[in-house]
Amino acid sequence: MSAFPDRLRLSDLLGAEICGEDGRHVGVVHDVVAVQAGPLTTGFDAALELRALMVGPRGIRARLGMSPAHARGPWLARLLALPGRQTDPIPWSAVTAVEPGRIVVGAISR
Amino acid sequence: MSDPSAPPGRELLLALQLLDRQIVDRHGKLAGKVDDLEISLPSGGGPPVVTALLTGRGALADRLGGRLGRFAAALSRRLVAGDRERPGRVPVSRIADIGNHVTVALDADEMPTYAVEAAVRHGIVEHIPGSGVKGA
Amino acid sequence: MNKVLGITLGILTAMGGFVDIGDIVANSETGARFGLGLAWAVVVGVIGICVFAEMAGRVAAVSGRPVFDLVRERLGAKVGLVNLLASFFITFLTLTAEIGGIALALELASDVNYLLWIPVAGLAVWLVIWRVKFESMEQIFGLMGLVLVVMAVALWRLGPDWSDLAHQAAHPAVPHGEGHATYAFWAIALFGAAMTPYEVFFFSSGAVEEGWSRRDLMLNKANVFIGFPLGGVLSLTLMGLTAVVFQPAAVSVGSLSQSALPVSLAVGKLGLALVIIGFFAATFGAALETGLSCGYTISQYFGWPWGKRVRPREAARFHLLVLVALGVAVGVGLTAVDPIKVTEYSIVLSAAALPLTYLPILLVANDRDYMGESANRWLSNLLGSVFLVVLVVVAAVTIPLMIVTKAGS
Amino acid sequence: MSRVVRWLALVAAAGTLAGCTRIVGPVRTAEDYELKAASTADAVLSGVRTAELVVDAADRGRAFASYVAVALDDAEGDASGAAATFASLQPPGPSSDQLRDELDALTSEATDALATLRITARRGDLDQLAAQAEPLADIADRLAAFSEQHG
Repeated sequence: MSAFPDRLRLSDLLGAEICGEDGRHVGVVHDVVAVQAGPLTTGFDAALELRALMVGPRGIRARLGMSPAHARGPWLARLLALPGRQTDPIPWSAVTAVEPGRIVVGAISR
Repeated sequence: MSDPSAPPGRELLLALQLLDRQIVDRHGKLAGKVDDLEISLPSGGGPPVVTALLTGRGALADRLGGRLGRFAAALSRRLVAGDRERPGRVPVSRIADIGNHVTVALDADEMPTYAVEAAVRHGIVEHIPGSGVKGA
Repeated sequence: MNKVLGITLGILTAMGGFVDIGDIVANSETGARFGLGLAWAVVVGVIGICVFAEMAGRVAAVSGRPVFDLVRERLGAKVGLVNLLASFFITFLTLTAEIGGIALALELASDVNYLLWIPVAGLAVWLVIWRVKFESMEQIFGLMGLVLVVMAVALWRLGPDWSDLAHQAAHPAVPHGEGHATYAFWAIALFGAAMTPYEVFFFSSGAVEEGWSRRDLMLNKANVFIGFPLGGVLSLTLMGLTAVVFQPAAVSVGSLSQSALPVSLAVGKLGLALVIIGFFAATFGAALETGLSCGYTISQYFGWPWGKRVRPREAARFHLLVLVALGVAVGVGLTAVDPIKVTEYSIVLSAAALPLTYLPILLVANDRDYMGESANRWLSNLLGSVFLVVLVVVAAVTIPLMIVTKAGS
Repeated sequence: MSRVVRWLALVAAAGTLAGCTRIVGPVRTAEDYELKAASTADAVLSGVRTAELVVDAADRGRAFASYVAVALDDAEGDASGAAATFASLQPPGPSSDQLRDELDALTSEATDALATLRITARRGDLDQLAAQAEPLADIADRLAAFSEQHG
């Protein structure tokens, strides 16, 4: 995990473009899955580990920074909530580099 | 949020279930919003982890970006005393529970966003008679 | 005991929220101009606000989170902020109109120019928000507004041709000499007056203020399905009064004094006094709601402590917001801008901005994580979707219609 | 992103601005002018009819003095406001001048009568209103006829 800034913000990941090592556009980060690796109150910081990236099309939704496409409700409301088609999450282990606005992912076993 | 005291390994969607959520202090008092999350690489290797909630002090402004963001950033710089470089940080270890809102094991006045609230309270509101009394 | 008092939240929301200066102006003007030809717009508005407020109240009761807290979460910070700015501007415009309404009502009772009453009204509203408890605020103005029932007595005493009125309402038609665009504009004005966003900001924040929980869901329904229809009936009564008295005489309504005239003619001095008190209570109640909503919207977006259940010093920025909003509203009022005109713009712009806050509530009300088994069932979703379409269409046509008809003139 | 936000803000601002400034188109043709005259007559008629109703209420002891004074003041305000707006319009051609004079005479007759009523009401002499309001009926009929003829 060489090319990873020592500190960044969730907003740097959200909406960032995901592309393969060959530069192929895969999609845009809609959300980040984390797992509570230990009870929150034990005091050590390793509680919330990043596990995967929720990927979706570039779409209006990502550009507007709207929360991900988990719109639930009548089909009309979901339509107007501009949800993007959700592809399978990409495991964090596949990420090889994180640059400003871009995330490079290695071979994904698809 | 079916079961807040779920065993470790509980999955969380950071943008949907943590970002922009209301922060509540240990006494139930409202204490700002999760404006962003700080993610760092643990020194011992392994996947990156969320190390802190970012709240107040222009954290939201940075995230908005564009003209709206710059406007908000300028506004918050004028309002907030103290160092502006570091946004307000609440280490993850201080989080007590993540549910409809995020409960932190802190008092509201220990929170970074408290500076402006205190400024308005001492500067203006407390000078108005009856500010310490709940409605009759 | 709190449950019975809870009922008054609905009554105040209806009284203050529903029968406010926007409804008094819109229903008086349309009654004189179109008879009961636009009654349907009020009915649609009432059903709409019932659907919207019931969902918002349920979401607030179950999740403890009022509207603007959720708008940011569901639409994201950016779209949420644009939504906040638009909703705050419209709520502030409505506050200015309500304070003008209070001043006009006091002018009717005193023959002292309304401009002199505007600062007095602003100060009185602030004092009540600052000192009076949430529940007692509801009861005082909620029940005081009930005197508007005198309008129904007036309509009955005028002995109109009820079948003709029913016919007008049942067969809406654009009277000759009126353009279709103007007819549509006033339909939106009535709809906007019936379904103003601040009512829902207030209602959902009120539910949190009163500490509602799942146990209060029935109370939520009672509040909504008693309060808002009550306001709707009173609005239609006012429309009937001006239709019966003014339309035949080709009188167009442009001032609050005209709105009170039919009651004076039909019931006399006592009736006149009661309707003026009713106008005062309704506009004062609405000024409280819009004043508080100015604080609620921004505080809930940024997560600041808000509301009246904490001591004022523990919600400093919230109370500062309310104070500044009231101060600027008084300032705008003192520029002698016609409060009736401000009202017309506020109700029409409200109609245009409704989808902004309606959509997130509809989404959250369906979110099982949040609502558990209190999530929307098929009926709420059916009505919810119908009104989503109505709101989007209204939002699309409002601004163009406003330009074409020069705001309905 | 800021493009979308800028667009949203632009639309909101334009709408509000357009809505707030009552775009009063210039009156060009005689026909427009005549229509404007008719609608002015309607507005003044509305003020006169309102005053008649208020005086009726006062005369039958159904309204108290402060309300009667304000209501008559409002009615006068509506009528004189409409008349003043029309008077400020430039008649497109000499053919419209005769129309303008006719309406001008009618509206000033109406606003004078309404002013008298408002002054009396402000003095609290409600019992004199009925007598002073007698000419209103005839003025109203002539205004209605004018509006019908030119509307």
